[in-house]
Amino acid sequence: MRKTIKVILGGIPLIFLPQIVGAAESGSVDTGTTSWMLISTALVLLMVPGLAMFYGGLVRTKNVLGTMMHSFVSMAIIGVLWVVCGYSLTFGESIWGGLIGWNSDYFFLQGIDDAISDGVPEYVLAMFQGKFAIITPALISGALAERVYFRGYSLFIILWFLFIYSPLCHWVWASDGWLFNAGAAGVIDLAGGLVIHVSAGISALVVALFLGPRRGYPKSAMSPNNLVMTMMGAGLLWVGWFGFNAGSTVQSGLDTARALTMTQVSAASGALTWLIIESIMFRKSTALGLVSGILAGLVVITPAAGVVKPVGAITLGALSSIACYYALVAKGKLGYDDSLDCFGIHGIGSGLGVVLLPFFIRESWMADASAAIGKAWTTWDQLLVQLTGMGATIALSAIVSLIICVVVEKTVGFRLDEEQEVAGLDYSLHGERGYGMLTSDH
Amino acid sequence: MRKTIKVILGGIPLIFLPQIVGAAESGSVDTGTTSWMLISTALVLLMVPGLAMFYGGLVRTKNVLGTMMHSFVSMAIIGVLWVVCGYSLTFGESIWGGLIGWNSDYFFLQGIDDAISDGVPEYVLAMFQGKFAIITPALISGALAERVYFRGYSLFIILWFLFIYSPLCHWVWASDGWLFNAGAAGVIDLAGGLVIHVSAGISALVVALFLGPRRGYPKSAMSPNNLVMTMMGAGLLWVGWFGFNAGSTVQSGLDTARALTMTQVSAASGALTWLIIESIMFRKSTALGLVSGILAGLVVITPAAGVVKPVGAITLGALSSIACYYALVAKGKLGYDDSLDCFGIHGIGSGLGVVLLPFFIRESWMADASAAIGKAWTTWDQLLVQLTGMGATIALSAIVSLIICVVVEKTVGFRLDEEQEVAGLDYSLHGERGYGMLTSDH
Amino acid sequence: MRKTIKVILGGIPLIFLPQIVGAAESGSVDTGTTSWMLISTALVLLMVPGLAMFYGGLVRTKNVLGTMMHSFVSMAIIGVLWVVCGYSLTFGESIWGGLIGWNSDYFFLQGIDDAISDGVPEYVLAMFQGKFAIITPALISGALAERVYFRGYSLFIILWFLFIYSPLCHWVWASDGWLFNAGAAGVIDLAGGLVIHVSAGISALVVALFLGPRRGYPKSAMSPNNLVMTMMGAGLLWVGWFGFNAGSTVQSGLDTARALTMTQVSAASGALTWLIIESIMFRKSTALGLVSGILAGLVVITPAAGVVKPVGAITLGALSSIACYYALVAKGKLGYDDSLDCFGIHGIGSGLGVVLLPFFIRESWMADASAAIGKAWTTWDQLLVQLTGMGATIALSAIVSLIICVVVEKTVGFRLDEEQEVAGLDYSLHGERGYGMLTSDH
Amino acid sequence: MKKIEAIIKPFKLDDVKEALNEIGIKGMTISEVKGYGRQKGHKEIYRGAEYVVDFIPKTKIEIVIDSESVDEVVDAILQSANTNKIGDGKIFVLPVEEVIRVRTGEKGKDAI
Amino acid sequence: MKKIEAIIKPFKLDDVKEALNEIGIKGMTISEVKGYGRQKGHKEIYRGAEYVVDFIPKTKIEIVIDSESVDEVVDAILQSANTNKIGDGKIFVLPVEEVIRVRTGEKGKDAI
Amino acid sequence: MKKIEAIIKPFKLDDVKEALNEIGIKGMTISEVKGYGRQKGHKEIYRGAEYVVDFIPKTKIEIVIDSESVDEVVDAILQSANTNKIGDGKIFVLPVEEVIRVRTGEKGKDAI
Ligand SMILES: Nc1ncnc2c1ncn2[C@@H]1O[C@H](COP(=O)(O)OP(=O)(O)O)[C@@H](O)[C@H]1O
Ligand SMILES: Nc1ncnc2c1ncn2[C@@H]1O[C@H](COP(=O)(O)OP(=O)(O)O)[C@@H](O)[C@H]1O
Ligand SMILES: Nc1ncnc2c1ncn2[C@@H]1O[C@H](COP(=O)(O)OP(=O)(O)O)[C@@H](O)[C@H]1O
Repeated sequence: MRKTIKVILGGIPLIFLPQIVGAAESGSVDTGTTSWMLISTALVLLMVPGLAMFYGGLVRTKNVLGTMMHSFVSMAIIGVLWVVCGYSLTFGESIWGGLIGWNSDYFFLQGIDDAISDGVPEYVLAMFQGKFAIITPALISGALAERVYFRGYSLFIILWFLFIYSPLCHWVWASDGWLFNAGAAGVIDLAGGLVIHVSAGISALVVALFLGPRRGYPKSAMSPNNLVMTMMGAGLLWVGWFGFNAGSTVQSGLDTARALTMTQVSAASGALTWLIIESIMFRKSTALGLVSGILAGLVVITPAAGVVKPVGAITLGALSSIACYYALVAKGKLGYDDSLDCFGIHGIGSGLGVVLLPFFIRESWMADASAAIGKAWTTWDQLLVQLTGMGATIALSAIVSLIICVVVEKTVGFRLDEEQEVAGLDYSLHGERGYGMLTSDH
Repeated sequence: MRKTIKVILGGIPLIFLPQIVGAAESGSVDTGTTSWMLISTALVLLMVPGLAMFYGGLVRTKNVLGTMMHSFVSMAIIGVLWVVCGYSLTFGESIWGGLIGWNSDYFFLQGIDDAISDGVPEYVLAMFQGKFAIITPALISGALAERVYFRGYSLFIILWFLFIYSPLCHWVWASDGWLFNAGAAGVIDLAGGLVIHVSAGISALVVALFLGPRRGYPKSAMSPNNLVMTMMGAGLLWVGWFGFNAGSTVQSGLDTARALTMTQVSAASGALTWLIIESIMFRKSTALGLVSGILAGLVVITPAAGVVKPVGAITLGALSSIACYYALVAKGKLGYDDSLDCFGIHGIGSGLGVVLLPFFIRESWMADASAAIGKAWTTWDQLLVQLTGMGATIALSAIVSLIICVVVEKTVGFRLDEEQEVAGLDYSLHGERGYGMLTSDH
Repeated sequence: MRKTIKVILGGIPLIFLPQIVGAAESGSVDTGTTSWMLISTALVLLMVPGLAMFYGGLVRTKNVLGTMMHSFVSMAIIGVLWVVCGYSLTFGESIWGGLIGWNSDYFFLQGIDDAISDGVPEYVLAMFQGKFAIITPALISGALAERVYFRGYSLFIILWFLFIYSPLCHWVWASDGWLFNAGAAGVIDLAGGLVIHVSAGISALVVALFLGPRRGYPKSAMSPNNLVMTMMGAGLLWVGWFGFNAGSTVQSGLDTARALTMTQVSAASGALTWLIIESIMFRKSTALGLVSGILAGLVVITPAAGVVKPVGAITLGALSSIACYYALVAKGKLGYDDSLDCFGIHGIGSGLGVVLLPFFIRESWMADASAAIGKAWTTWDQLLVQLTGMGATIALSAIVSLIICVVVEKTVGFRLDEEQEVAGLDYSLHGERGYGMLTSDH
Repeated sequence: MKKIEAIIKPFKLDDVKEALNEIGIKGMTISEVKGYGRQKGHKEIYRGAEYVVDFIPKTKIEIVIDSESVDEVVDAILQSANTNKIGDGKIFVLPVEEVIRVRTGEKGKDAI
Repeated sequence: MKKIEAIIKPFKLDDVKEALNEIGIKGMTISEVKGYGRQKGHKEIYRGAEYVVDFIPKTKIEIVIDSESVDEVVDAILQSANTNKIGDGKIFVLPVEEVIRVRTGEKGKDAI
Repeated sequence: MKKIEAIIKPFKLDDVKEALNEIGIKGMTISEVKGYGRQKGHKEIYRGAEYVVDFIPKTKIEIVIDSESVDEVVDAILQSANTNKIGDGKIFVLPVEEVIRVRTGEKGKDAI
């Protein structure tokens, strides 16, 4: 059972666990840590409606429900799939030369009913990880907004989960994953800079290019139907991200505190930076800019929150907002339609974090890494490891996403036909309307 | 003080408590378990606005605030009543032949200021239980939506709480309750399949029949004013339900982890099943269907989350969606107006869980039950206990609800007069409008 | 490091800490308490979007985003400032005769990377406190709604944080603060009756008077654009307040349970009382009244939740609603435009709590206070301490707020020019619209 | 041809639509408006104050018809929209010079 | 009888309503519209891009009156709605052939 | 002068606006309406039941122009709004007796 905990600690395997009082030997429960992991699981779940609100507010009225469905349906589909085979594919022992994992005990979670892993019932860890698997495909829905079949999207996320998320998660977070074991202390990816945001971002770009732009883009303004809801959603995402990042330490201790602090600081710094950029460019700053900055700050710190210190977190948050801002401006010029900027924010921001974090690592971490390997481990060494992880993530995501797109298009259909796109997802695909205000009182 | 904890463990009295490290002897606090119970209390509180949003989005614009008020006012009324006498009526010692409880120490919670029960301050347990008492009457508001006086509703929930919830909760969850002690190990009702959902569902049906349909029902379409908000609300409910079910284990340990896992799995399975049903029936699947499926999965697992395993949870979730779906279709044919389907989802789905759970019980639970009773305890034995609980719940809820309806109608008035119903609750009863968008900028 | 913990325990320094099992010696982590403090931090963060929604729903459509920005931007600005120097200014050692604090270790939180304070990593305490610093200026935005420059507001909250919040927080909560050490056991202010609500309320009044009313006030009705969202926001605030108050005990134990209980009870009582008042005055009760009552109940108990018992909490909640209700009526007559009633609710309600709490204190607290001082400590003695705190808070907030207003007006500008006010903040200052529903489908 | 504009109480829309269907009217356009008239405005409550909202939600129905059908249509609306209370609304009849169907370009009667 | 349709800036509605009240106009119907004209549209910002939203929120007022009152009403609106800035709006006068009050069936002048 | 009222499919608005711009039309007012006609209403699904929503979202364009321009404007709309499917909408032409610009008080042609 130790495996799992080591596995999930991914980004911070060298940190002083003994410091924690009451961390139980295998087989007995640490109620405090368990409590935090339970609530972290709930917090990550909160991000799903948060994301649905964030994205849902940005599309046009006729697509608001359809867009929210893209997040919610992942709870249904991946939620079931995770239990059936997902946990096994990701955190089972390496098979096929480490391409993926498998452990028949994990099939339908049959073998973990009594398992306790370093003081935490393994069910909790499995559920916590399951939430990550649920939210990741939903992120990609930002790129394909307002123009795909619901059935096509459903098939897409199934395939994406099986053929991109599962291997990648195994590589980076399973204790026998090759990226987990790269270099002195593995690739550093606390809560999914690679596994979640870069993979989703790269796939988003591929999907956006594959599908082509929404009809009318970029000629017609496609104004958000409800920025107010987008702000609410951003608020829930920020709150949920505490579970996301600080929960990923699988502790309730010092590392957890550090991860939570860096998350908070980077988000604030990202938000502030974006406001400053906008007020320089437009002499105005926007609500959407503010929340985009929050997101930029959150995604950049996701891989790094376990290893950097506050000054690093502030710097990363600021750099991420700058990078994402210019990525969005560039999108406008390049003309592809990553509708809600999954690539421009998740891909760019979190990718930046993965690559820059070696320059901000806590000294003690580097010292431990050096000790572990028996010789000096430098920033550049770690950078190489990070770049390896990045390369592998990009290659896997890009190639397999393209294949999946083709498969989905050729089978159930992916890109919506014109008439339905014009009528909107809500009516065409779901037979509903988001807001019935106008005539609802008759 | 032990009583309370035993009481609340209702559904899972036989599970290995010793496994938990640091579970404190009476009188000292287990910070980890306390932490989880504190946050569970907050999570269940979150369900109140969640429910308000869920229901509020489904009614017509003119009734949106009035409908949300039905949930919120329960926080005010039952919130106070619980402290005054609720805790005493439910968790006090049996009086009147076990019909109800009383403990004068619990009057205004005066006697528990220093009490610690199995490591958790009793205040927390009292508050956690109080949230259940708050949300249950609010569930019924789905059945009487858009057509009752606010004063009538207020009186209704007071009487309902005193004469239905309190006795039932005492029977099922108090350590000297008769259903708690039925059979080998009591009726199994972890978080309120009977106490909360079946009781609310049955009462809902009675109230809907008593009040008669909304004017115009079913001829005019009564379209939801804001399905977007309904989805948000569903998201909050799912998150809150983790506190609801996993908090009901009054631990932060293995049982908690199990309860959380089964909750998650059943909800996902319910959602997926509903989508599949709809896509077969309509070749479309809806947002409201998705969230109805989530609810169906959540209510069915509520009694069962402590005793079933993942395969059982998936099965129950799926069966619940099927049963609820057909219950809603049947409602359309029978023509009664359970406006937001409290009976059709909470009553049917959770009732199903209560009855079916014996077939999915973890073997260890049955072994412990057999050991406790000194002879083999079979599925059928437990089914009988469950059916007894079901019968008692239905009888109590149905009969007393009808009496309460009559009393409310004859005193302060229950069914709204036509003119006010047509004008809408918001204007008629509250002097407000939910959305002022149209002319608010003048 | 002990300091910090003593500091934050502000309101309840005399309570039996030993009672808690597993409270770790300095240097080791108590996972249970840490878990609760982590989640409390997340809960207080949730209050920021909650407040944005509460306030955002009350203004006119054209100002909805701008109003929400007032809350969100505090997360960006104060979020960064807190890390840079805020924690040091508040919880550093007294300098300048105790006017304010400073500790260069706290500059950019550099010196607390490994610090553990009574079982909790100091980072968590710093972040928890940081959330308080974020939300307090945002409260004031209720007074200046719909009529200030965004840049003016931003400067205002920076100065307000530096020159009002920081000193006051130091006085009341730092272990060497003069109010923390006043009388036998310090001024009682568990979670910020003075530091947060009275200071914000008084400043709100000053700002409202300084800015003058919105154009058209009170002649034109300025109807809320979205009371539905206001209710949602109130729901999130109530949930978040559990972290706010119960987290302020910096335990996961009996005091925490007490604080949570009193918070819940007072909120329910406040809500119920407001409904009753309205139904007497108007024969109707409103949704906004209900949530105003919740707030009134929450703010009054904020200073007092650690020391009163349920009957006291019910009484305080009820008195607060009465006082706030009449304060709002009085505002209408006096004619100043504290637009969203920050003074009328936060100032009045929480001020009431600060002053009345001596009459409801738990006997054991008074006994401990007497023991500590070596002679009988009476209600009147404590009242004097509370009044001293109140006087200091009012004086500081009123005078410095006025100065800040003048400075902001003279430098970047505070009050919006007429044309922009008429067009609305959203368009004029942010170049956005909250809801694009009307034409978004074209 | 004429255009009938009827301002009615929103909850009467279904009845009016049915009445019009019965006399063979198959096309109309509706919109949400606010009316000001004899009917007293709503009293709304806002934190301890009561104030009057002058403008009351109404539904506007626009129907373009053949001149001969005017009386019939007006009667149908009168009967179906009437609640005998102040605020039931008004019907206005306006002249229309031409009607064209976008899809076919048909004009006049055929276009309705 | 005539129908006056005035397209005005939304925030001027209260002033216009008052001006009309003063000259004895007791009934009107308003709606929310979007206008396109000389007044430049709003510039909105969306993630690093600035774009123009052509249609600007306006309020439309419809008043049916006796033919003789037209000038008075037009003047009242002109004076109360004017801000001397582009985009103040337009007033259109249209002929109305008949007016009927739904509640009573009254016609013509009596129905207004 | 005439008023053109066109009821079109909402997503055609941009095209129509452009077509009108090309022929020199610089002012118009639009609003959101719901239409009832030959085009079958939407089928919506609500918890296991399917029901028809009769009223379909449409956009109404109002343009007041010089009498001579009527044909040109009608043609521009016909061409740009046509999708050849039922529900493309209608164009109504109504007489207008006077037009006044609020800002300047100009009347007639000059006011458009
Ligand atoms: N002169 C008018 N011009 C345009 N609309 C009017 C006029 N008078 C009334 N209306 C519309 O008719 C509605 C009903 O009018 P009201 O005077 O309240 O009742 P009633 O028609 O029963 O006397 C008003 O709300 C308004 O929308
Ligand atoms: N020809 C027209 N037909 C219909 N509405 C018009 C016309 N011209 C202008 N409008 C309406 O009048 C409003 C104001 O017109 P605009 O040209 O911007 O300013 P002004 O009237 O001050 O010259 C527009 O927003 C539009 O709603
Ligand atoms: N007689 C009418 N009066 C007013 N509006 C009408 C009339 N007939 C149709 N409309 C409007 O025109 C729209 C399109 O009409 P419809 O009959 O569906 O299609 P088509 O014009 O292609 O035959 C309707 O939705 C409605 O808004």
